[in-house]
Amino acid sequence: MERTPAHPEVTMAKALNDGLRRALERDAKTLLFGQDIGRLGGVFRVTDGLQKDFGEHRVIDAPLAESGIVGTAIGLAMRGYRPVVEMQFDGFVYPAFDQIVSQVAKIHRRSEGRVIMPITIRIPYGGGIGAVEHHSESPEAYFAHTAGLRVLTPSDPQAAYVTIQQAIASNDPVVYFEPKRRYWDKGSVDRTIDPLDLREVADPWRARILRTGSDVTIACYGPMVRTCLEAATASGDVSIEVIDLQSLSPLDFDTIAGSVERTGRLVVVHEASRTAGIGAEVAAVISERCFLSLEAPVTRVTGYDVPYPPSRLEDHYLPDLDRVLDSVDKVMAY
Amino acid sequence: MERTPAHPEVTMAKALNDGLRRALERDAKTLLFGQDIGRLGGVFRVTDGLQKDFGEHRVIDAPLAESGIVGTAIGLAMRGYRPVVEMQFDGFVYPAFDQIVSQVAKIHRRSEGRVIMPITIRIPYGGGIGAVEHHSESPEAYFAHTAGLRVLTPSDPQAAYVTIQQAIASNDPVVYFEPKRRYWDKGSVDRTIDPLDLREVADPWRARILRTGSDVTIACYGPMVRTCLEAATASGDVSIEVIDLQSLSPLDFDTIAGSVERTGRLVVVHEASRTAGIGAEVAAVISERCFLSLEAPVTRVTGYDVPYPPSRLEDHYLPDLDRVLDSVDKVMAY
Amino acid sequence: MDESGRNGSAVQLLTPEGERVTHPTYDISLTDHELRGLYRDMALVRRLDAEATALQRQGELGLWASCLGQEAAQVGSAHAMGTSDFAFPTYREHGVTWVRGVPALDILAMLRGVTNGGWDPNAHRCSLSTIVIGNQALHAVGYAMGITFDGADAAAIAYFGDGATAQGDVNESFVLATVFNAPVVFFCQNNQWAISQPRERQSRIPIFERAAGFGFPGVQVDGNDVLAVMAVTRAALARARGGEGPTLIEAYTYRMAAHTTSDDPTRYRMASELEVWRLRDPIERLKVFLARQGIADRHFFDSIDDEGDLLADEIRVGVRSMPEPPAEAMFDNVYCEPHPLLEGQRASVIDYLASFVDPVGR
Amino acid sequence: MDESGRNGSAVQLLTPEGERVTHPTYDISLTDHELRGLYRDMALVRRLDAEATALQRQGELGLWASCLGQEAAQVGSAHAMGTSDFAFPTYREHGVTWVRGVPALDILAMLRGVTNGGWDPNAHRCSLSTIVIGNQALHAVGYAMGITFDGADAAAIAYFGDGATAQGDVNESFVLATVFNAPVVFFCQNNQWAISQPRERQSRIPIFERAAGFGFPGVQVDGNDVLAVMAVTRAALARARGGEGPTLIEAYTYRMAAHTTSDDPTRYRMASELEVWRLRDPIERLKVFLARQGIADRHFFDSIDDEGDLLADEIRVGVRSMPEPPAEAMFDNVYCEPHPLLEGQRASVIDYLASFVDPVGR
Ligand SMILES: Cc1ncc(C[n+]2csc(CCOP(=O)(O)OP(=O)(O)O)c2C)c(N)n1
Ligand SMILES: Cc1ncc(C[n+]2csc(CCOP(=O)(O)OP(=O)(O)O)c2C)c(N)n1
Ligand SMILES: [Mg+2]
Ligand SMILES: [Mg+2]
Repeated sequence: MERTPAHPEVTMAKALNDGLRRALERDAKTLLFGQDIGRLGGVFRVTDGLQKDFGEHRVIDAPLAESGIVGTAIGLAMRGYRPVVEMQFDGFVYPAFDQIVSQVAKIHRRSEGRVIMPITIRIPYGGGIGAVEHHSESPEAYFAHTAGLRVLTPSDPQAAYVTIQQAIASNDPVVYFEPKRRYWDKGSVDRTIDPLDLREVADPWRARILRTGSDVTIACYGPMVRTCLEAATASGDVSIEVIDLQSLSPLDFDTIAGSVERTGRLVVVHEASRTAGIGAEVAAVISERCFLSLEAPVTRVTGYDVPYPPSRLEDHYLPDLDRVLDSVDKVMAY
Repeated sequence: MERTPAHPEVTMAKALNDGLRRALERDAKTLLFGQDIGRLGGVFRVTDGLQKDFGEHRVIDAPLAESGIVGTAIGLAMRGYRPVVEMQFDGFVYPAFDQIVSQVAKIHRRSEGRVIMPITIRIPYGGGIGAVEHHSESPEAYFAHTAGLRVLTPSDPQAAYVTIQQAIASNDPVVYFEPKRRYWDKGSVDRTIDPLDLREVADPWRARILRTGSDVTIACYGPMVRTCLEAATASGDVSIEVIDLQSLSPLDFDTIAGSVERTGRLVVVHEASRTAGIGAEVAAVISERCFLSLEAPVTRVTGYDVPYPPSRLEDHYLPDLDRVLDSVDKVMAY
Repeated sequence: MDESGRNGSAVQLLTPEGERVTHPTYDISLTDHELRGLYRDMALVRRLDAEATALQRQGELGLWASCLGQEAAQVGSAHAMGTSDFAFPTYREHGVTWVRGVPALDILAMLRGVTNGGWDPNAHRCSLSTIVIGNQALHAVGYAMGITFDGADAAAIAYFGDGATAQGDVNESFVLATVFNAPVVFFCQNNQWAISQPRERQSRIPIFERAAGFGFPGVQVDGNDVLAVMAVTRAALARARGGEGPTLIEAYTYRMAAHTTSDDPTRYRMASELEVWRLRDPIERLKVFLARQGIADRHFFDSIDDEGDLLADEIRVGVRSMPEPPAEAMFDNVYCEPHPLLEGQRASVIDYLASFVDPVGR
Repeated sequence: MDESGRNGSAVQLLTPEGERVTHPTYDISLTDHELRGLYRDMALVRRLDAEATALQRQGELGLWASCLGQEAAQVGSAHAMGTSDFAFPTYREHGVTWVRGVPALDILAMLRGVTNGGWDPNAHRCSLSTIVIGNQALHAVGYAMGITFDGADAAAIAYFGDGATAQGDVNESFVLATVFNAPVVFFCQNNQWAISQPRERQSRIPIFERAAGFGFPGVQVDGNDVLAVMAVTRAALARARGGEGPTLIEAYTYRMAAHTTSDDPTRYRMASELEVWRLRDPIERLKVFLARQGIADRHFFDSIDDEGDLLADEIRVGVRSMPEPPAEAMFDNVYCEPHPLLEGQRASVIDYLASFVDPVGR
């Protein structure tokens, strides 16, 4: 994806809005379904204006029942629709967990390939916005651990614009995590490209090397990408390569391993709690694959193994530039 | 825990039954709550006879509503009870996931220590019994990833007898995974010990070295422990140390690292899917902590990243003695 | 036996003694051919069920959930469906899948353990069996919402048990069905038991009354009366197709067998209960009626028995010769699109298994 | 404005014009002192609410969910509780927590972001606010089951909104409450909106009618009439304590403010709606009644205003001076018992922060 500064700068929320609009235009079977997504335009305004333009049967306000939303989306998919459901916040996806894990993830397999589940489950996730409990969680590992699902997360407006459309176009179910504190970050977005044409855009299931470097590789995703890019810029003497994983399931180990073979060091960064998170998987695989190339152990910079803390503590919970650089220093000094 | 052959040999199901009985006797506030646990004695007969002996208000048959079961158990805990709830099978815990993740795991913290959640959630888990879909899953990583919960799994009747009582006595919520295909395995159980007295029994949150060896460490848990012990016996020339993790949250890295410092090699074995599973966490931590002692990369032998397959395929899905030894060979040959 | 869940007004068109009675609201007029067809399906489903139970005993099936005693509820409701309607059954609805045209062996494949599915849901307009209690009620509502969006003339029907009425999903499906006025019929077979739990453990009042609390009609029907079941379901499906929204049907019936072949009902229920229900047998009842009315004769009944024998043979032979799936089949259809992780795991399994092959190649 | 959710029979004891009327089933007789107490609590809660809203605007609170307009429903129902009863509120029940004796600053602490809780649930017999819609309804049922097991003379009361009635958990709580005949009152404030979703998106018929479908009584009460709310809740709590099981109360009211301070209701509702409801203001109504009846005079109302000013001062000063929790507080109370992983993480945070301290020690 080339970024020509000629393209307008928009927020990630707007880029997602545009991407959803394109998806609704492209395929009449695409529906949006979620709480408050219609007249209100979603609590983050990501669906702003879409109900007005596509009608109440394409952009559907749902009752306050997450299992009901995902469960009926399954039925709609069985009827040939391509539902894009919104969970209002990360902490409210759990009532739908059963339908996601036992049905969305397994129906294609159960049907021996006869039924597809082209459902996209959009989840604004992560902290850093001073919210109350249940509004700042990072539950991506639950879904990455679940066979049958794919998991994507964009880190900038251009990626959001492209990957939301790729997610919707995928015949596999995709849990699409939107880094909510980056909703208002701006970036230039090229809307002239066709996100479904892999000659024009990158494969969404591949990691993206956003910055090359020679001393340490940082693997990160979603809200942490900006933080890690800033850390890479701030780090004077250490040359840092920054990889945006983007696809959390499947993980693109080839790109990470390729980088680590060159740098010899890996720091994995995410907001979610550490234990059995995405970082654990990356560390486990890279420690094995790059055993002989690693000059220091793979290190993780993550949220702690505590419930997301009240907002006045979140700056201590969230990995920031200093913590990332601190780990980079340790890895370099190993 | 010493095993004197003088003690009677009982199945794990019976050992659990005895453990539950002791817990009911010990504390009048302890209640059992679950589907079909009363007159039927549970689909695995783990609660056999308990309703008859303790009454319908101590051993309570629940409606078919898992969220309802866990949600009301929370209320009972708030009222001072110590509920032990049974999920009938691994695949049926997901309707309760929201109550477990958002409430059970977080209420103690939310209350700043004023409210305790001494709930034990018993879940028969794992495959190998030729069951239909949803009856053979290994969802432990979801719970180990969730801060605020503890996760235990016994591997033999004696451990089951002791740890179920320790779990119930814990003021923290414990998700207690029972390896269902080991329910009928027999072992001698010493019922004279007091499981709550740490002078008499081991700390449940520590891993157990079940067999010492010098070449390779195998870390495993639950249903895989017997398989790994058999592998260790079958492996003629390679000396294998077998560690039963027992506590999956928190994980006892000290015991594993201590072993790996000696053997230089680690194979982690579990049935659950690989990605972001318990094995990933163990591999990530040990690869970091034992970076300079490892003579080969940490290797995982796990279920594949597929929905649990139909029963005629489960032997291929489940790690068995051959697959474990194959990995041991590879690690030795590295 | 507790009959508190039975409402005096349960719709009945055929008494347990096989007498045809009238009902002020519901009636049905079927040709003799159709009536014999109902009998045939019920009898063959019972045969299939018996054969599967036997095969399970012999170790050929991993498990079997018998529908013994529920044939009228299942066959009657499925016969009420049109070809464009879509059914969402559970693990016990063999009578429904049978009527939807799913071949007997496909019905058994899941319990043979060679698949978690068994048939093409779209070809038969019948979803695969849902095992997680209640999940499919929401699928049916979503499917029905799709029917509305398509402007199609069809309806969805969700099957579930008395136990399932306690689940959040089933109740949410009532909410969504009413809010979207979805063309869906909720067909609850109250067979009195959810494994060992009697109906009262799930609801204090008759189940069909639940619907009114959500603002849609509920009706209780004698679930062992195939005519009444068919009449009531037909009316509900017509209502749905006509844009009048959901209906809850409670078919009052009885699970004559154990919950599954793994279950031991002597632990929790009285044999006498079974005796009472034997007198209400759904197949006997229709048989008496057909015979008395001269709609079917001994020759007909014998021919159905013969057909049953053939079916049983087909099942016995067919189940034993179902091909074992190869190891790598576990990676099939997990995803539609390429997935490097699974491709790697698939390759590793193939390599690993190949390593066991005798090196000389014998 | 759509009034389809309003039932003609909603219990009312005080008209919007402040006139005392009678009801065939429900009545209440309160001393003048008690009546003034109701007014005082409603007025102070409104003041607390206004102050919190202002503090949020000033950046001192992260968020505020206003209970403006719902004071009668909350204060009236909470006044019906006895000391041994236990309340399970949501994020909007400031009127309930207030009446349960939770200090104003403790009510605000969670929204200040210094805690996810704020008070001692056992001391006030009032659970912490539940944010995940519907979860607490089950907690209340479980608590009530415990009351039964204890043989205690108490009841639980679960608060939730109109939106929550769509959730599986709320409906499962109805199932469990009836099956166990739990002494619980379900108190639903139908404030017409769930964020931007009108009540009809959650239920096609009046909410209180849901209860009948589960086999227990439901009653609709004018939620802006504090006397009626208190009378109805008292009766339901008495029923519960008397072993007669659950009751669903639908308090028909209106969310006068935005959903929260983050919300913009102009996007989805008409200003005219608000105007209509302003005429039904719960506090004005009681004020008129008290004044007309000579139960309270201008001096009394002024004194409450003064008390409100003091409360506002206390809140303004108190919120700003709430101590910031130290970084390592995030590890507190995650577990009761020792946990090496968290102890390690706590130590690493302390070390890490110490590494920033100026080495000279200034
Ligand atoms: C969510 C869930 N919990 C538990 C089970 C285990 N289970 C299988 S069948 C059954 C009883 C179902 O009773 P009912 O709904 O009355 O249907 P029936 O079996 O009588 O046809 C239970 C508890 C399950 N399949 N799904
Ligand atoms: C499970 C869940 N889903 C979504 C939300 C987000 N949310 C917070 S309040 C609310 C609306 C609640 O409406 P209602 O139950 O009527 O209560 P009210 O806010 O009107 O008091 C929603 C959707 C949530 N808190 N929990
Ligand atoms: Mg049943
Ligand atoms: Mg509301």
